[in-house]
Amino acid sequence: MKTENPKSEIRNPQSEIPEQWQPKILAFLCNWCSYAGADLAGVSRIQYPTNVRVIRVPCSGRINPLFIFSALRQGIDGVLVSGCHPGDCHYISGNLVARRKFALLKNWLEYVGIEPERVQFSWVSAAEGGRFAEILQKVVDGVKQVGPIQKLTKDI
Amino acid sequence: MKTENPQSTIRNPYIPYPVRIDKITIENADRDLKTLKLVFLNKEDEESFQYLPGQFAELSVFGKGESPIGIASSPTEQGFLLFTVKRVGVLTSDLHDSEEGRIIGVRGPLGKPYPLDVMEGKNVVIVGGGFAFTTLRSTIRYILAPQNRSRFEKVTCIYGARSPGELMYKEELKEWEANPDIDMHITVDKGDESWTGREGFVPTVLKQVAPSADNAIALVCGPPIMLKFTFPVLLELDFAPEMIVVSLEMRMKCGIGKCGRCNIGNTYVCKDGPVYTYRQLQSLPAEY
Amino acid sequence: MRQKTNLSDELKWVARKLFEENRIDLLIGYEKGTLPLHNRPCFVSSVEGVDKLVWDSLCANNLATYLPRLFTRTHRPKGWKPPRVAIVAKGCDARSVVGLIKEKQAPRENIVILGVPCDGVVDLRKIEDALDGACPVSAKVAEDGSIMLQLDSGKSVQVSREKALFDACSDCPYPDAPVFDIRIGREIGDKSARRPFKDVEEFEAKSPEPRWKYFLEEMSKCIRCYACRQACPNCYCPTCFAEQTQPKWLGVGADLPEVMYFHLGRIFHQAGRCVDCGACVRACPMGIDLRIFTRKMVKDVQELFGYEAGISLDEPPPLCTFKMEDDESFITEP
Amino acid sequence: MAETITARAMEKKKFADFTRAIVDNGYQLYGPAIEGREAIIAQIAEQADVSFDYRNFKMSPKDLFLSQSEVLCRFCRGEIVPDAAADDGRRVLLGIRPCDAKAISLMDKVFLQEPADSYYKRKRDNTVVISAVCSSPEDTCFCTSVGGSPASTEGSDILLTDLGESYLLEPVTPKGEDFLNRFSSLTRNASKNEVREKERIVEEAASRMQKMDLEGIAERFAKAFESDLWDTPSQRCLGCGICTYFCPTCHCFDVTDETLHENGRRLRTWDSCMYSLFTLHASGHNPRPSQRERTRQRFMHKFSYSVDNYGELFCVGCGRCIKHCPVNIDLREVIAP
Repeated sequence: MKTENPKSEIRNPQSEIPEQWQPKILAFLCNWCSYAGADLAGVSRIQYPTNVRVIRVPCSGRINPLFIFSALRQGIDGVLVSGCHPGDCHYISGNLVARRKFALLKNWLEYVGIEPERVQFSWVSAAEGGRFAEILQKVVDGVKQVGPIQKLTKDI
Repeated sequence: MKTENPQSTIRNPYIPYPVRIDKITIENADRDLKTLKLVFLNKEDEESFQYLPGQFAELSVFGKGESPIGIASSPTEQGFLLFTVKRVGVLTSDLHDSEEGRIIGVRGPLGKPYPLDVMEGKNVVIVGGGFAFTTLRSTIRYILAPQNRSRFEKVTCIYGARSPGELMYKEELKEWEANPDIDMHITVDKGDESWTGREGFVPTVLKQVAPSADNAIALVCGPPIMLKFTFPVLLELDFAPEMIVVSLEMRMKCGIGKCGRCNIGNTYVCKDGPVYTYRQLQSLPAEY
Repeated sequence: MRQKTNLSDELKWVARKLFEENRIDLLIGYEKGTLPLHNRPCFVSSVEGVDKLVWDSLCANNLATYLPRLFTRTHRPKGWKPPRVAIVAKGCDARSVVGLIKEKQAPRENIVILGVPCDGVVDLRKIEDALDGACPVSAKVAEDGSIMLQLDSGKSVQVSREKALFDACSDCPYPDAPVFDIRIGREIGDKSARRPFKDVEEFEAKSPEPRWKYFLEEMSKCIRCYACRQACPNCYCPTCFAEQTQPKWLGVGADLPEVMYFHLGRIFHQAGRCVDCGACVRACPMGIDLRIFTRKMVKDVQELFGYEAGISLDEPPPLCTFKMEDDESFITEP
Repeated sequence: MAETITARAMEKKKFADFTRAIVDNGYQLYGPAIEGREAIIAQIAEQADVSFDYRNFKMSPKDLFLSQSEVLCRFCRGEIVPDAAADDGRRVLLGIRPCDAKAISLMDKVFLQEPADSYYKRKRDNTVVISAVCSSPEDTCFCTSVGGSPASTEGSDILLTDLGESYLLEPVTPKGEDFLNRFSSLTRNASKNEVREKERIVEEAASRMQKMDLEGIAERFAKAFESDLWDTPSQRCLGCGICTYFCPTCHCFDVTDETLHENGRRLRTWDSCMYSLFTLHASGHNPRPSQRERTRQRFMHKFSYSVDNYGELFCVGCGRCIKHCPVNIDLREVIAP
């Protein structure tokens, strides 16, 4: 029994996506490949959506699933985690160990009913500026389709 | 910043007074002790904040929480409050990172002060160790104030820290050493090349100084290990257990005896303490 | 095949022997509880305490949860030596013990696993349902596994084994301890072929919204007493992420986003550890259906990495290792 | 007897009108709702079929006075801002058992003691408590051993008894009397037979509970502080918060700040002395380092410290901690002489 109805703290599902709405995307990029890939996209003047906020991490193996839960709870509409291609990890196997964790996490969030578009994983090398832009565009498009995050989000 | 419910006649005891950090002083060589000088934003708050040496207050930063800290200033020092804060947790780290001019909150005064009425007309022996010296500073200031000095007899103070750099209130210590009104014995566990003063642990120095227990009361404040070794020395010097007064620390939240976490036996450190006599402690479980 | 009547005696005999030969300092087992349907954990430290030991299908708790705290070195007096501990272990409990040993929470050489054959423990809630408000004063497990209850009204009721059995037990693939030092009674036999995840598959087949709705409903029952975590043998973190302050991952309130965050995190943290013993569900005072969620982890770990928790002491935990050919069909490609 | 004069009675068929009148008078009505096999307290609208045919509520009503999560104040960018949602409104709490009502009177001793807790006081002042005499105690109940009774009036404003055809309504406090007077058209004077029937019900219920002699338990526990009395229960204890969360008198709380972007709030939440972090100092020192000290604290607080500080046992014998403990730590075994 709770006197404060807990459900009132969950935003009402909006059937329509507001017209002016732009999603907030958080990208965790590994220092050695994906961050450099994003950098290359910028240097090469490849256009990619401006919705993204980048957090540079030493390795995709550094990603704690709690980072992702925290982001969603604070109102981030979509999360992209990107690391080196399998086999190319600066720390030899960081991304390979992380890959197992990501596979489970992806399934787990989808299982409880979070839209799969919200949390995505990719491999981008330092040479793939174009690929980074394309993936990011895909993430933004996907998140735009599912609309602003409502599940897990906390209002205080 | 008034949040009182207009209908309610009682003051909400959970809402702090707003204060401004007027000055920040780094106290030690490790730079993890800072003294905050706080000034009330509202005159009426300052007037209702009437305290005595030994009491504490909850320092409050919205977004970080609250922490109980002993009041280092004396009520004889008008217009401000002093708190010496060690960097340990979330809130204290935030306070350490503060800049002068920042607005924070103070809730209190809380707890019971040192037994000034009992101390009156007596010799006062002050034994302090480390950064627990804060409320003892308040007491010394209070006693040395011209309007109060005649109420107390001889004042002896033994204060120790790990190293010379860890001694707090250095300017005042110098002042007091020169002051005939107080007999200062400053010691460090281990000196450095520039240190010419005493070396040795507080209990040892206490034994050497051997203040008389005749018509005397001892105030003790320090880390648990110091307390453990100081009590036997005081008892040996013939201090009666009820004439040994100690100030304790506990994890606290509400500060007003409701949240239920700071109890030692049937007493709450926040409202029945933090000042206890050794006699009281003997009858309480050693859960502190 | 069933030999319940003498299993307790055999257990007592073995326990007595272990103490007499000075092979253990402590035995964790079960004793009769104060409530009719609840046998409870007990700690026996000498031969004198052996007689209170019991073993039957009313012994539901997973005793492995007590192991890590016996071996933490904080707050120990000088000269403290880790105790030698015997633990009564059903199949699931033994698997938890294996997990704890692998994760260095309990030293193998200090543990004597007493494997007991288990063909399921009773579910208190199911029996309460069957009684529909009537108050039992005593309970007994009959030869055939059914539960005989004496009611306060003087009547007696029999609840069949099938109706009384805990859900996790009816599809349990490991009724015997896969790793043990001493076996009590006779082996029930290999049921490892029985691994249905029908409930999880049905849940997966639903569309996202009903899945979310169910998750939400279950989570809104939570009062954050942390009984699930405390009862779970694999939740041994000295400071749970839910209580860390630097960084502070989540708030301590009972509002839904916090509750969901806690359970999402805790259950995910059990990936590769969870043995589906159901301790969390049994401990939950609010009757939250946690297993539908915890079992997803069990299933995925099994399907993706071919790993089952607590079966062998040698296999590395699945999230500490990798294979080049691990599935990456989930990776977003341009 | 004076009681027979003030006691009122109400025909059962009028009870629906009574609840409707309560709601119409601007009260929020909290009363029993059945969820599965369990009775819970829920806000009820103007509905007729309120029945008191349950043993006890699954959780105690303490949440209505000391919410599990309660906002103490809100702030924005580090500065306090007035909170709009401060007023709870007037409430009627209907159908709690006398044990839980007594628990409220115990919580009063903590929260109304100076300095009064303004949040608790407001909720307490705004609530009329109508408790319902307990006629079917559970096998875990032991209120008569801790100074209670199935018809204890402490903490209640009005005591209600289900007499089969009618309800007996006995005002306990002036607040309860005022409240009943407002609805006097729905009640009549109770007959002597009705009062006698109530006494019979109470005696019958009390006789079904085992009674322990707890005389001098405070001193007994104080002496047993270092004894091995705590070893057995604490070895088994998992360190979860069930006993404290379900206890109607456990009131320990935590205060934490939460922020999201520029907004924040200071939150008071239930806490539990059974948690290892409860007394952990920032320095890493913990005065109660193991479950043994924590278990002992809970028992000492309820049966010894509370007697010293408030002259009362802080246990009302509702038995919830016994019923819900996952490892069957039975409080009765620990406190038994």
